[in-house]
Amino acid sequence: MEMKSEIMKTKAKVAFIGMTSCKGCFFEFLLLNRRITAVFDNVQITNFWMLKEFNDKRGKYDVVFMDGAVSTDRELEELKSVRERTKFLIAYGTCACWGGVPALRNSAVNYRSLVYPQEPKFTSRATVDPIDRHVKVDYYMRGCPVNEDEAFEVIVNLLTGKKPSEKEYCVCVECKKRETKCLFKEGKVCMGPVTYAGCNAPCPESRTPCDGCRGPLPDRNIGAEVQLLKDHGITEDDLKLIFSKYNNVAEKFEKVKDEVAR
Amino acid sequence: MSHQGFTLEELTKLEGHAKLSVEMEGNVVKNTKLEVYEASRYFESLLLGRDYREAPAITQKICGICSVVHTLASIKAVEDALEFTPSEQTVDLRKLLLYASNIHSHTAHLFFFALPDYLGFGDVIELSKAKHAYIHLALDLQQMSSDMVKIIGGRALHPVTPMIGGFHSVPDEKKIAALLKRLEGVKRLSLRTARLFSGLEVPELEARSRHVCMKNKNEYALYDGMITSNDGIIFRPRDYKKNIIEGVMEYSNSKHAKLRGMSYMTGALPRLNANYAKLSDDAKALVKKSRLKLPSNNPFHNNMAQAIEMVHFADEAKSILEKYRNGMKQEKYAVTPREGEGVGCCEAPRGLLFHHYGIGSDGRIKYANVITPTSQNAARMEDDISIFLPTMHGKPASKVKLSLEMLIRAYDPCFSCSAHFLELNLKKK
Amino acid sequence: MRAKNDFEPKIAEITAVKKECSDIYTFSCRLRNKKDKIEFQPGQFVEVAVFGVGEVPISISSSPLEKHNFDVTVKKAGSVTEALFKMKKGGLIGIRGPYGNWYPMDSFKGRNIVVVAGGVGIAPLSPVVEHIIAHRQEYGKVWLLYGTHCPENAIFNARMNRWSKNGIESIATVTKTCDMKWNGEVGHVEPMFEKHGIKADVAICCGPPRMLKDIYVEFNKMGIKDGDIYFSLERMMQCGIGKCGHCNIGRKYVCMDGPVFRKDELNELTEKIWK
Amino acid sequence: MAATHDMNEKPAFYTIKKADFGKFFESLTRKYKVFAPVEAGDEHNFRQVKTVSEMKLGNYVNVEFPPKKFLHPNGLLMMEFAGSRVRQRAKTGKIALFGVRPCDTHALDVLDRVMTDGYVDAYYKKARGSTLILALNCKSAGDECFCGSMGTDKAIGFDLLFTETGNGFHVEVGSEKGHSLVNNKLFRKTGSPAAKAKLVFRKQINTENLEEVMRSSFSSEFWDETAKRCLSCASCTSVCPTCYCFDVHHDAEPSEKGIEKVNISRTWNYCMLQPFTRVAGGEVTRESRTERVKQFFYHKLLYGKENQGKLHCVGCGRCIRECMTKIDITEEAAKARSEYESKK
Ligand SMILES: Cc1cc2nc3c(=O)[nH]c(=O)nc-3n(C[C@H](O)[C@H](O)[C@H](O)COP(=O)(O)OP(=O)(O)OC[C@H]3O[C@@H](n4cnc5c(N)ncnc54)[C@H](O)[C@@H]3O)c2cc1C
Ligand code: SF4
Ligand code: SF4
Ligand code: SF4
Repeated sequence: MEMKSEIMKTKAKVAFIGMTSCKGCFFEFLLLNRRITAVFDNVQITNFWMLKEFNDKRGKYDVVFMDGAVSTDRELEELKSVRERTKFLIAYGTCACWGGVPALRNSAVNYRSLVYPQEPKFTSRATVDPIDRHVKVDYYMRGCPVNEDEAFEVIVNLLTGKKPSEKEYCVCVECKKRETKCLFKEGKVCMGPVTYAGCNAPCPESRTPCDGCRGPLPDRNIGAEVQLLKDHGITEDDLKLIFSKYNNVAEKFEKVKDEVAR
Repeated sequence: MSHQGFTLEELTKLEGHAKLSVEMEGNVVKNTKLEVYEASRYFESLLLGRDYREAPAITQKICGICSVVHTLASIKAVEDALEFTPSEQTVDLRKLLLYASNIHSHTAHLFFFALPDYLGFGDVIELSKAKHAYIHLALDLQQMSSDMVKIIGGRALHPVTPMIGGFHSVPDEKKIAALLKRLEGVKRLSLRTARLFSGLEVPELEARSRHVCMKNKNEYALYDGMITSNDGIIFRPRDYKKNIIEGVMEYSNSKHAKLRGMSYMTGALPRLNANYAKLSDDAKALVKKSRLKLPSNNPFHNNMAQAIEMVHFADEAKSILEKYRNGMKQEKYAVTPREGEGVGCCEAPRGLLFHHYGIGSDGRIKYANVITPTSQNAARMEDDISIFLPTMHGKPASKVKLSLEMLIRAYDPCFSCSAHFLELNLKKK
Repeated sequence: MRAKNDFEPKIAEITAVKKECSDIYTFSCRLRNKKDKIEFQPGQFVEVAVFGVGEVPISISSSPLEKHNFDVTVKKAGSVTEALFKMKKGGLIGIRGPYGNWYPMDSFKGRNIVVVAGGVGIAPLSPVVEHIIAHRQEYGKVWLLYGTHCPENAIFNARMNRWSKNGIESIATVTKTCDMKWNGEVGHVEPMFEKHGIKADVAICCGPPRMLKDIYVEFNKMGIKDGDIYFSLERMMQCGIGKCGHCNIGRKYVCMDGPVFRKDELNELTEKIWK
Repeated sequence: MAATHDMNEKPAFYTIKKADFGKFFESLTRKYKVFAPVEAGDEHNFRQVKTVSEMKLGNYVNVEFPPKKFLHPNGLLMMEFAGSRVRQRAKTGKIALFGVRPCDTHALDVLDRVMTDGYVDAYYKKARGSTLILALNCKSAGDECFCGSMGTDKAIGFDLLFTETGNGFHVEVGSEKGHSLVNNKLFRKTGSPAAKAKLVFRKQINTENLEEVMRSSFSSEFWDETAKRCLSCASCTSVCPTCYCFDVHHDAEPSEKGIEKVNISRTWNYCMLQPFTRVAGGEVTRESRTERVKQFFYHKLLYGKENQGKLHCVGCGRCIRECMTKIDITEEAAKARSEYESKK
């Protein structure tokens, strides 16, 4: 069967490389459970320091799952070097895609002077950045944490030589598909309407508002969402907090903030 | 091994990035440095000015592996500050969630990080490719325990249902039945796991040290209790600051904590040593049949203790689930913001975890501090290495290296967690 | 016998792959099952499946006289087409169809026809020209006007030569010569009407949306009525048989009512094909 | 599949007592998977039930999620490709839907027309053929219902139509299959059709020359205003009983030895979403929200009539109920009409 793509002729070299994050997205990958053995059988995992004793840190990779945001110079150097050696670079998880929770420090006041009396060993950069601020990204796998089914889909797609497609619609679509009752009907508020789908809406399904962990959808209607939140009693101050949780990265956030202001 | 000592450049098969350097003179260890170069994330400062309700969802992102316990400790700290007492059902469900997530975390640690060493495989990937019999045990146990977390918490990592006051949603009758079904499998596989690990041969190491854990009179404490040490120290979580001092190490992005001036161990082994009497019958029977002689001072036994804990947690989870066979009731929670300060403490899979917040009258967070198990264990790990290395005298370098890594891994350290960079202005130079 | 299922592809084998240019290949295919036939009319398309990747609508570019073998000429555009480009002779693909409507060749009899193709748009128009050649006496003057960016992308050179010899005035133009040897015209297609004295009664066109819009102005100038202007349109499709709902233009389905539309039909629709 | 009423003189009307209804239900569950409305919170949804007591009607207006999911399920596995062969994989079991409301019987009629006119969608057809439609007349209209004005308040295409009476149900037979279901001691013949409850509607669409009205207001500016409120969340299309658009996917399944099998399935997709019309190269034919909003309303209020001879809106009111920003099809239709009137 001619399904193997060019890069997969020999077993693809796949690396999991981490920067500033909680490492949850790596852990999520292990939740493939039995499916993970098929992954181990079909690709060559050359780098996964959480699992492997020997990691190839200088070689070439076919696919890299790059987890975490860039927050130190050392990470930035590594990121650039990995990009040069990688065919298909995946921004893996919200930290890598948007800056995520670590990037909250971009707006935290005086975090430096507040936090430490002396410079720690590995000094931080002035801002915490999503990786596409510094290198080209081939695919974004959003989510805090990512969804392991999506991770599997991406790996299988790469095996067949298909570029994985991004889930460019909002969480509500998945809510409806799994027949979750909309939280707005209960008077709760939700970021689902402006957030990238792909998680399969676990939060609304457990009656918890989506807090937008997958980041703002390009086709979002922020104006309508803001009006909706205000109609449900959310104040201007709270709006800022809600919209800044995962996307607190200058350009991307500024854009949303402007829209909110409008 | 040279005169000057050596460095393990990159410690693998654990959470987060770290390296180990040891300075030696002959057979005497002069200096051990566990250097964590996981980037700091300044969580405490990120919280400042944010709404108190956001604390659990933000601080759970300190660590993806023990996000459940961070969430719960954070909720407890806020509730403590707001003087809110959760309902009995809420506490039961929180405990259930803790049991499930501790089993999940232990499974991952034992099989993915620790076991390949003992079986002589490089890593779990090799184990999988070799179609080793244990790989399905590991994956199935992980699946069932993470499913339990997912059913209760909404997601397997970074749970979303727990909230200040209670839960956004609680399991109904159907979900309780689903949980019971998973639990049956968890129990069966945990027993196999415990038998497997209590049969493994571990290096001998008698590291007499201070062991610290939570204790209460009702149960094998995970969710609440007094902080107790094996040498008689006892204090309320609220008084942690008077007892635990965290120092900034110039070589590490993790802090090192000491309890009244001494390094200490926290985690499964101290828990098991202190709470043996509260174990379920099945777990007790396992201890009796194992090589474990309690109390044990061998940190390598931590893995065995984790495996035995899994059986106990499964039994505890069962009794909670039985109590709610007909489903839980969705309660209403009335939490009102007020000015206050609170501490939340829980036993994470790898040991004690403290969250501490100050909240203003406007509901905004004014102060935050988090102490993770790994930063508590860090100093103890260094001390253990200093004791352990001399016993390895004459062994080939590769063996020494492996044993050292195994020792560190036995602690189940989580460096991403410890390097969230803790609170301020302690040890000034 | 199993019930007929219009979603089930027939298996076809790739018998030859011809590189037309760097991003356009022609795949010759033969249906595996000898009993299966593909009878099609000029303008129709098939759904081509690359198993494991997806299914895409592609026009048939070979002569309609051939019943068992057929060609598709494909431009590399996304995941399915890229995967197809990696396939070799002997590879298996899925084929459904032919689908869609076609050019009403009979109604063009005795008339002067201009066929305008842009880029890979020449693929669906190739069977039109082949049909005319096969029935050359029945039609009036016929021009083929073919525009691409660069000589490199100008495909079907051999066919064009053959067509020229068989009574089709074939004009190829590139917008830039890109420093390559080029015997044809240089410039956009629009000025070619005047330059070559094209005076047609019927216009047939397939190309990118921008081109359709610009060329329509020329057709108008020439006095061709909307009822004599035919466009081959392209829309997102997932089924090709009027179920998936992706290809609608107003009430029309491009897969069923098209892909060939008369301009006067399009005028009646609520949605417009260009803004 | 539409109900015909010349059932060769076989009597069309029956009654069944409450006590017997339970027995009838049980006999059904032996042959079919039975789905019936079950109350959850303030909504009802089709859930599989084994006994009549599991069905919880309460003050049942309609199910939140329409019956289309049984006939045209999201995520349907259609075929697999393995060993250079394609095999059909869709599984269809016999199911019975109890409590289908009249508007939804019309929605099924719309789907029948779309899916089986011209090319036949074999999956839909098969599922439809193995599904019993046990319709149930309404006792009262919901706040958002407007079937009264759409001519969809009288059920069609059912196997049996139930009407609640004081001590049981009145039953109307609508198909051969329906006849075989009532041919037993539990059902008693009766001569007369059921007394129909008088429904009061709070909403309506004036369908008089609706086609002309809609055509004339396609370029009206009020659509932009509507689009400003639209979140493009596709909730309306998700719950609309007549929305059927879908994508086809090929998903490889890896095994130890690589990829040996490909699953071909389809999932719902919606015209409200921007990628719906995106083609290779990135061009989106309906890029603006306005264009997408219009596609939905025009499909429901015009194109369906033009193409299938029947409006695709059956007045169930679900899209109104589900819309977070309260976009209301009846209001949009009214705006279109007032534009039309003002232009006249
Ligand atoms: C009637 C018709 C005839 C066509 N004839 C030809 C031809 O002869 N030669 C040629 O090179 N191209 C032709 N196309 C365009 C061709 O279908 C697209 O280039 C192709 O679908 C791109 O698919 P992809 O998977 O490579 O791109 P991706 O961007 O990865 O597309 C993903 C999916 O979207 C759909 N899709 C994307 N673009 C289009 C599109 N333009 N039209 C329809 N569906 C699309 C397909 O289902 C595809 O699988 C025709 C299109 C239509 C509608
Ligand atoms: S709960 Fe949230 S995500 Fe789900 S439909 Fe409602 S708004 Fe959308
Ligand atoms: S529902 Fe929202 S918060 Fe929850 S996983 Fe999805 S995107 Fe993240
Ligand atoms: S358009 Fe709205 S009211 Fe009409 S059938 Fe669809 S969901 Fe029901």
